[in-house]
Amino acid sequence: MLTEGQVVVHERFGDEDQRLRRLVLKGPMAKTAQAGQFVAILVQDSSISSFDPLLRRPISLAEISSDQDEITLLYRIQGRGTEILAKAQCGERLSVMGPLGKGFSLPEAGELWLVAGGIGIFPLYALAQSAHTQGLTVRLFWGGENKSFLESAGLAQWQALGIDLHLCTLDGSLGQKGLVTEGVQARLSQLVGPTKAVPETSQVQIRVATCGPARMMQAVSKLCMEFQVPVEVSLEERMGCAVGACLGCVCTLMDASGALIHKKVCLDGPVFRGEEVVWDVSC
Amino acid sequence: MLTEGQVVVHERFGDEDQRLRRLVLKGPMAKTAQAGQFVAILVQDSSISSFDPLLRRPISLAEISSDQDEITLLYRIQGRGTEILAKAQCGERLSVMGPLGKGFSLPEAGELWLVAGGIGIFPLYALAQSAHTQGLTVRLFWGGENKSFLESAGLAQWQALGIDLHLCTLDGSLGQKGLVTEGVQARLSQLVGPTKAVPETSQVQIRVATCGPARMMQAVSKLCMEFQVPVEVSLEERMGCAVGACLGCVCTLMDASGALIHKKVCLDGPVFRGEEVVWDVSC
Amino acid sequence: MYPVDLTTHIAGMTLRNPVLTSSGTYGFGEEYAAYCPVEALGGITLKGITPLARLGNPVPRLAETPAGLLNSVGLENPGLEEFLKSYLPKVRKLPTAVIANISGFSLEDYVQMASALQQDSGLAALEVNISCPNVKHGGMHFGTDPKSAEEVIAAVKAVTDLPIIAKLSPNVTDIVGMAQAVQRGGANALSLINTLLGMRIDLDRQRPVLANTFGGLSGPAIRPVAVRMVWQVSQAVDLPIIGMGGITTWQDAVEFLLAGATAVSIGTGNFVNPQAPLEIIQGINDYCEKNGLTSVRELIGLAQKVLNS
Amino acid sequence: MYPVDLTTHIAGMTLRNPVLTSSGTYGFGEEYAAYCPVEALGGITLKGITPLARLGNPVPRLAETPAGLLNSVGLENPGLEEFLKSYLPKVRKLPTAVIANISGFSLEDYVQMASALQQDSGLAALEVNISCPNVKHGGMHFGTDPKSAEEVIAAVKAVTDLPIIAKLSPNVTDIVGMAQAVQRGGANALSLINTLLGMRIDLDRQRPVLANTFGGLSGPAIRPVAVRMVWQVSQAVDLPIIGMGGITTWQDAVEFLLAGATAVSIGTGNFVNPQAPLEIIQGINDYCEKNGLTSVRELIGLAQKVLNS
Ligand SMILES: Cc1cc2nc3c(=O)[nH]c(=O)nc-3n(C[C@H](O)[C@H](O)[C@H](O)COP(=O)(O)OP(=O)(O)OC[C@H]3O[C@@H](n4cnc5c(N)ncnc54)[C@H](O)[C@@H]3O)c2cc1C
Ligand SMILES: Cc1cc2nc3c(=O)[nH]c(=O)nc-3n(C[C@H](O)[C@H](O)[C@H](O)COP(=O)(O)OP(=O)(O)OC[C@H]3O[C@@H](n4cnc5c(N)ncnc54)[C@H](O)[C@@H]3O)c2cc1C
Ligand SMILES: Cc1cc2nc3c(=O)[nH]c(=O)nc-3n(C[C@H](O)[C@H](O)[C@H](O)COP(=O)(O)O)c2cc1C
Ligand SMILES: Cc1cc2nc3c(=O)[nH]c(=O)nc-3n(C[C@H](O)[C@H](O)[C@H](O)COP(=O)(O)O)c2cc1C
Ligand code: FES
Ligand code: FES
Repeated sequence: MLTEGQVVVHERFGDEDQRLRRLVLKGPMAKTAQAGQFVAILVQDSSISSFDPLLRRPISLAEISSDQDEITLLYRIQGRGTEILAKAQCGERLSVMGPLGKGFSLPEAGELWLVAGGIGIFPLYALAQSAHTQGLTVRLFWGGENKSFLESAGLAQWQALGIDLHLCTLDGSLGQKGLVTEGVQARLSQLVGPTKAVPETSQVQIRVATCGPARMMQAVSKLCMEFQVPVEVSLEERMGCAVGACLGCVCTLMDASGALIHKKVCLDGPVFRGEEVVWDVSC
Repeated sequence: MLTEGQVVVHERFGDEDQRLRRLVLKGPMAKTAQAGQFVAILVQDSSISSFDPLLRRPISLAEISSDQDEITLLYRIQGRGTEILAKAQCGERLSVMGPLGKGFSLPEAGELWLVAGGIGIFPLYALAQSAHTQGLTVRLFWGGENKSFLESAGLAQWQALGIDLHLCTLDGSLGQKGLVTEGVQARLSQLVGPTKAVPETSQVQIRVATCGPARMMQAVSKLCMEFQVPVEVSLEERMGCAVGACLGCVCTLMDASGALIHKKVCLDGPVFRGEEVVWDVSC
Repeated sequence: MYPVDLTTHIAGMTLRNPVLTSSGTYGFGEEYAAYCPVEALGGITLKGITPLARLGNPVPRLAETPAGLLNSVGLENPGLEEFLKSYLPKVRKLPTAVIANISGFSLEDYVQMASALQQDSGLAALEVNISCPNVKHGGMHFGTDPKSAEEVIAAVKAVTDLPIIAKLSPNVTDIVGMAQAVQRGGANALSLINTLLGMRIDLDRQRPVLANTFGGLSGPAIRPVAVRMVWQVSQAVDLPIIGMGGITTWQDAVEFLLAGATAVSIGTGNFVNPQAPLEIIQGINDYCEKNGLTSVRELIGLAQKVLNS
Repeated sequence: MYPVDLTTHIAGMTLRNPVLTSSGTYGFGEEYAAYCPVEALGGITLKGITPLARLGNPVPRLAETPAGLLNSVGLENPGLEEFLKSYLPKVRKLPTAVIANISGFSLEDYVQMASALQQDSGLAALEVNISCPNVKHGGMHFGTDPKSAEEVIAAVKAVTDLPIIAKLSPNVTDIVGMAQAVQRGGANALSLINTLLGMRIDLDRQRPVLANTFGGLSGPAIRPVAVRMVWQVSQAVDLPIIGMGGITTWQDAVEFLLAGATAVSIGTGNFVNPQAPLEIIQGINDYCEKNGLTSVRELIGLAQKVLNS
């Protein structure tokens, strides 16, 4: 769906030096949206077209309030496109494609573990909300560079959810010092002993949803497979059309038969089953 | 000179449907500026570079107040570049090259006749001011589409100067109905009889400065040559470098020997002696 | 539907309007359904297919450039067999002219695909891509040598009863010579232009942005080159031309028609504005009205007539 | 002046830094004096000259395109004699490397100009433009046929003791073949690239925007094509390359160096930002520092080394 999202909130998110922004758009795109989906925004003044930069920018849904017809986007100013986006004024209308792609799946029951690296936390918030409202036990493992980053990237909001938080930072300035995967591994081992599968009979059915740097999601997937815990990952790739028409954004999966196949991150994803993703490919 | 001009005033000028804007820039460029010169403005948000549109836009100086370090630009929103320029906010800094080119020359004494067509009036205001302060008798012949245009394009300001105004409009809604050249011809004939030269001995030494559509400036030049009145015209041409380096903006003149030569509108002009300009060329 | 007659005839096809979508940018015709109903389009051109399935090039496959896009998809496609089995049955039902696009790495490849695609396939025409610059010795060779271009078109022409549209590469010294060659080969129409070969380098990683190093440059940046080629070719050969290269607005489309194109095709422009084709159809219609033209066909090559009058 | 050694050696010239300005965009070296002191530049390339004075093409000579500029100046220049009389005495005094650019319409034209320009002229080198696309049969013929390109370079080489820089046209099928040809001809260096042939049509006037119909496309839009050609050529021939085509920021310049250029040249970028050359020199310096390089020469072709390592 192509719509005009009206900017209702556009503000700095956390410390300025983290270059994060919070953008709330009002529009019909909120109605059908699901956690894990994204929108493709035209990062130019829609009233006067400029073709530099040319392409839309994909941004995940960080919050969805279909009742108010609002979606919240959290983004980092990375380069020119997001820099231009950051200038959008309240009241301005942005050309938005979406909601796009396939989001996270919500388990019926049991525990949902969210594993985030850096700004990979953003799309997980929408998931946490819907899981929470559905009465699932939600647990967050979140790793960031340091305290300042975690606080800037929305820690308070997460604390407000009243769920278990397992935080870690590279410099130890907040939570555990180290990588987020260590926290996940520790917790899993605690439950069932080192690298043994969570018994089918176990009263806790755990599912993992992860978003962050590829290397980190790869590690999380590996871990989950060892423990036979279902895991979903949210992939990122350069996009052209964002609707599955250009094959610009493919990722590689291994199908049942063990053959390597390509899927479109924009249409078949961005969320995929971690077990299927082939991380180190050059084809 | 390349400077940052700070936007101190940027407002609609006259009726909205005339799409005229008044832009006052504060900066050192005002110091050396002369009537008839222009600036080349980068029509893009200088903080984030976009190469579409690519080139700077040339705009004449409509007012120069070197004491306040301010220049006033009056422009019409023509296309994308001026549309983008029109979005510049007060306080914003625009990248400005200039003052550029060769302006109008001021006679020592006598009468200065200004002949303007349409928005060709804009650069003539700066000239009128300096001529006025220098005690010259200034007379304006101005032709426009209709009353609404003339009023939108600054008629009141001109009336405030307290000089003789000879106005005409195509539809007769204000002043004479017809072309501005007719007014000029009538006045000249009145002074000295039809197509007779203004005698050297005549107590009034008349000089003409004109700006407007090429066809109109051509007619004014022809008239002036018949009456042997010196005339200066302000030419317009697409510009690349605006400093004489690319040869993109040439006009054709006839030199003393009668040979056709090219001059650069940006560097040798935009003001040229009307007698020298060759109007209908394809070389 | 439109006061102006937008009907366009090209290579035996009758299109409801002169606006198509370009191969490789419009998938297999369904991806953009939510944004632009295919029945509104003059036609669509499918993603290029090859005899065997291809995974294409590694990612990153896309890189943005000033007003342009580099792509190195590398002809990823399901292959002829799978196309016939799973795609053709669907696309032939689409309520618009459907043009298949075929690429190959040998004369035999092209012949094999052309033989399998006939009138009864329900396709409207066959666009022969001899110009895809992404694949090592891919189409390139055919697309830059007049003799082989003529051969491949002639060979394809001999084995199918579908109209043949030769899609030319702009990466040549003499585009007119290439056009004349494929005309000799029996092409019924031309598609101009494919992408310009380009590349970008990542300053942080100090290596090419695209995993494949090179990619095809498309988008508004190449429009002046495309318009020039349409202008030159339309004067030299009497085949209808589908003009493409950077068309994003209706003004861009009209520029191609004035230059001598009989129809236009939208590629990268869809990425910027998925409703571009609709706005362009409307814009062409309005431009004709404003200029008192009763048929869009009067626009074809008008700028050449004006210049020579 | 700069912590990093920016000295660059090309075709026997020693430049204080690798940043030059391009022929036709920098007049005769004085026009930009108020914006960019020439002594800060590695060198400047003068407007192309021909044996006889030329008025060039009618106006409009310029048309803007997305991230690009079309020009059809048509080699307006004072001619060789006037150049020697009125321009050379001034430009030879400029405190930077001054490169003359010559164009011609016959082998004799080139020979005549080259013979008149020797070391003692005070010029640093001769850039031979065999690629100007603006003039009917202008440089074009030489620029697109390897044999004639080799001949003209060899002929020029034979009559002057100045280093010869061959400036190539991108409007060819095989840029590597052209580069190899001029290397055989004895060129000491290459300039890549000249403009791409393009055009624009005015929808209101329904005729080409440029009075000359066609023009040369320059600016950021063509950068991906230029970088690709520098990359390909630098792998195939062992001549130093002056990379140009769309360079406007220091990042653009570094991209060309990483691709294999020994120096870079700024053309249309000067129009956008007359201080671009200064900012680019500074930016290259800072990029080297940031990457722990003591000499800019370490950047040359670095992306190729990284890719092949
Ligand atoms: C499905 C998806 C969801 C995303 N969600 C978010 C989000 O919620 N918040 C957020 O801050 N960012 C998100 N991103 C990343 C975001 O799209 C890029 O940061 C943005 O496009 C950068 O554009 P730019 O012009 O600012 O930077 P550019 O100057 O274009 O590039 C800067 C850097 O950003 C990276 N980049 C550029 N374009 C893309 C792209 N299309 N996909 C991935 N990386 C790119 C490049 O590696 C480049 O080095 C998402 C990306 C995808 C594919
Ligand atoms: C020396 C000089 C002084 C000028 N002073 C003024 C002034 O005081 N006020 C004012 O309103 N306008 C002035 N102009 C005209 C002004 O530069 C153009 O209107 C402007 O560049 C249009 O840019 P655009 O992007 O809005 O329109 P575009 O979309 O670029 O073009 C719209 C139309 O404007 C015309 N145009 C575009 N670029 C130029 C150019 N560089 N020179 C001339 N015409 C052009 C074209 O004919 C085109 O049809 C001046 C031009 C010159 C050369
Ligand atoms: C992502 C992408 C994939 C493409 N794939 C093909 C293809 O498979 N076959 C083909 O003939 N052209 C292909 N093209 C070229 C386009 O059809 C078109 O000729 C070119 O992009 C220029 O038009 P544009 O600037 O409107 O995109 C592709 C272009 C893009 C951007
Ligand atoms: C207005 C203009 C005039 C030019 N004149 C010449 C010329 O006389 N000789 C020449 O070899 N190249 C000429 N060129 C080409 C430039 O030197 C340069 O190769 C080309 O513009 C690409 O670089 P750019 O994108 O940085 O401008 C000219 C370019 C422009 C824009
Ligand atoms: S971005 Fe085009 S297929 Fe995913
Ligand atoms: S604009 Fe370059 S010479 Fe006048």
